[in-house]
Order: sequence, then C-alpha cells, then structure tokens
Amino acid sequence: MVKIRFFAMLKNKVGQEEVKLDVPENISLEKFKQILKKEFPAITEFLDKKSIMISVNQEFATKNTMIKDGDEVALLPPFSGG
Amino acid sequence: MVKIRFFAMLKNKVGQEEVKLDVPENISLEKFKQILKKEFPAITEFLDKKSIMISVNQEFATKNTMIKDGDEVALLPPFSGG
Amino acid sequence: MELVRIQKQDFSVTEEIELVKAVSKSIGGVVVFLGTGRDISKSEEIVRLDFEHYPGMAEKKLQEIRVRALDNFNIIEMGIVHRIGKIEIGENIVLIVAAAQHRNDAFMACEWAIAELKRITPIWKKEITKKGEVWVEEHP
Amino acid sequence: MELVRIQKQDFSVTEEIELVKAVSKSIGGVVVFLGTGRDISKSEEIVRLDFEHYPGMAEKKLQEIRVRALDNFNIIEMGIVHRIGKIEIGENIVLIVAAAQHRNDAFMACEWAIAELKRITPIWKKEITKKGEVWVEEHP
Repeated sequence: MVKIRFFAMLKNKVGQEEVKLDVPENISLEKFKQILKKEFPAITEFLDKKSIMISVNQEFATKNTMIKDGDEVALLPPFSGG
Repeated sequence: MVKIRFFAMLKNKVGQEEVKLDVPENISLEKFKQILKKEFPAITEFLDKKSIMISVNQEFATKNTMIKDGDEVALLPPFSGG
Repeated sequence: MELVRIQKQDFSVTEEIELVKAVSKSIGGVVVFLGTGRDISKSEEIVRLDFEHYPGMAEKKLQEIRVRALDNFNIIEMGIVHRIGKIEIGENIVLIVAAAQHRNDAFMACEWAIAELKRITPIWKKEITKKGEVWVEEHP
Repeated sequence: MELVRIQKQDFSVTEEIELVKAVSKSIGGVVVFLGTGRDISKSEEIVRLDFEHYPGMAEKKLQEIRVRALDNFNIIEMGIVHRIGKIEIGENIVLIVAAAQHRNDAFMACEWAIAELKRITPIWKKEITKKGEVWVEEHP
C-alpha cells in the first residue's frame, strides 16, 4: 500500500486529499506515474506537463527513485510560497 | 564673518566645536584652506591628506565653491555612520 | 521559540530579530525580508490569500535552507517564519532574518534564502479575488 | 512620526515597517537593513559606541537618499532612522526600510541606500574600547 497525497489545485481536481493505493512492489517513478494517470484521469494533464514534482517520503523524487510498499508519495504542483 | 564648525576628531584636535573667523570677501575653497592651516595648525595634516570634506551652508563644497560673509563652513572628517 | 517555523498566527518582526540577535554579540548587520499580502496580482484585485503547506516536508525544507545558508554564506544566524492559512491584504506572510558581522554577507544570504524558499518549499498560495479563487501556478 | 529621522532614543523595527507599509496596500516585499552595535572591531573589544552628527545637514542627506531611492528604484516607499549618542553592544544603530511591489526592487534599493548613507551622511562613530576612545576613520 502506498499513501498518495494531493495538494493545492490537485486536491481539488482529484477531489481527495489522500488516497491509499495498492501498487506492485518496487516500481519506478515512471511506472508509478502511468498508474496515477489511469487511477486519476483528472490530473493527467498535470502529470504530462511535468510542471508537478513528486516527493517520496517527503524528499523530492528523481528518475531513479523506486517506490515501495509503505511509502508516502505526494504530488506537488508548482510552489507559490514566499 | 564665517562660522566654522568642527566634528569628531577635528573637534578634539582644535579644542573647539565652533569658531568665528573674519575672512576676505568671496574667497575660493583653496584659499580658505590655506587660512585654516594657518589658524589651526593642529589640523594641517587632515587638510593635506584630503581625507576631510568641507561643506558650505550644509552642502558639499567643490573646487569652484566660493566662501562669503555669513557662510557656515564645516570640516567633515571621514564619515562612519551606518 | 524556534528559529525556523511554519505557523498560522502572525509574528512580530522585532521579536524574530531579537531571537536571531540573541545568538551572538558580534552581529553588526541584520537583513530582513518581509513578504506581505498585496492587493493586486496580474491586475486582479485580491480580497484575501490562503496558504497551504505540506506539513513535515515544508518545515524540513526551511530547516535545510537555514543550514545551507549558514554553510555557504558568512552569516552568524538565520531565522525563517512562514505563515499558512488565511492572510488579509497588508498582513505578514513570510520573514527571513539574516544576521552577520558585515552587511554584504547578510544581504546575499537573505536574498538567496527567499529565492530558495520559493523554489523548494512545498507551500501553495490561493488568491481569493472578486471573481473567484485561484491557486497560483507560477513563481511570483 | 516621520519616515526619515535622526534620534537619540531607540526605535521599534515593527513600528518603522508599519509606518512605511501604511503608505500603500500594493506593497508585497519589504527589505530591511538593521545595523547593530557589535562587540569587536579590528580585533579590539568594544565597550560602547558614541555617534555624533552634523544637525541639519545629516537629516538633509538622509532625506536626499530617500528621494533618490524613490526616483531610481521601483519602490513604493522608504524609511530611514539613525540613532546618535551612546549605543551599547547589541543595540540598534540604523534602520533602512525599503518597500516595493516585488522583492528585487526592495533589495536593490535597501542595499544602495545603506551604502549611500555611509558615503554621504555626516555622522561619526566613536568606539569606546578598554584601551580608550577612538573616532573611526574608515568606512566599515
């Protein structure tokens, strides 16, 4: 089970703040994005634009990040603090 | 009569804050400096080093500034505010 | 009080400066950036702002910014406070306090820290205008 | 209270910022430089500072700096306060508040103003050390 968190406009698009999802063991970030697009078609556009960042366990994920059972993954739209 | 004001270490050197001096009508800054050196030998070194600025009626004087009766002239050592 | 915080309530600039200054008597220059809610954004009249953050990660990123500022600039201390929740026009949003022996180091560190905060801190601003609400999608 | 002042008594950074912010609701970024009395200067231990100014001319120069900052930078308002007389270690000496719509303009104006203040304002600092008193002769 992976916990997925949505913030700002993504939370509005998905209609939820937090979702738990069963994913195959140890999948790549790219693979994980494909799953997200299927599960949450409302945010496909955001994921394709690459304007959103993804964090895994509260650290920015990279191409090489693997996602595994128990992780907290967050979808982060462009920041606008400050 | 010209009013001459001394600040910071110059005040200490001259031993006075303010002096009134009779000077010829409409003299140049250079001429005025010569008079100052004669009147206040203790500050000759400062005047020669050119590390001090001179103001006339609270504006910075330039080479072309003329000093006339009634003016307030101040000898300003290097600033150290801020 | 901690030097790096995210909080709903307002802060006092004077108190935050005192907190940073308490660290050392060798501080000679303090540079502060204060971000405040302004009334216009892209020619839309703003009624109110609403900030959301990723609890845990946002605090961690601000802590990282402080540590990297202390590592990379010749400063003595840095404090960072960001508010979340509803912010009215004119109210404080964010504060960065950079304290150094000399002013140039404090200026450089403060300017870097606010740019870095905007770049890496998971905080989002919603602008409430008369026409509706919109999440800001670009860096201001 | 006036935006540009020379005074013996201490000032409140928060109050000075409020004074500047009161000018406009479009202020989004405020940059503050605060100079404070530090304990060491050229490896001499400082006991106290004592500032003297040229009354009239010093105020005029600070006013000029504010006007030129408003002319030359994209800022909304600027406040400048300098203290004179005895200043203990850790106490406030000088404050520059630059307020703009956007932070870059505020940073540039604030940095310029403090450099210009040091360059053209007839104010002098005396350092009281354990070895005696000395008028500072160079820019810090």
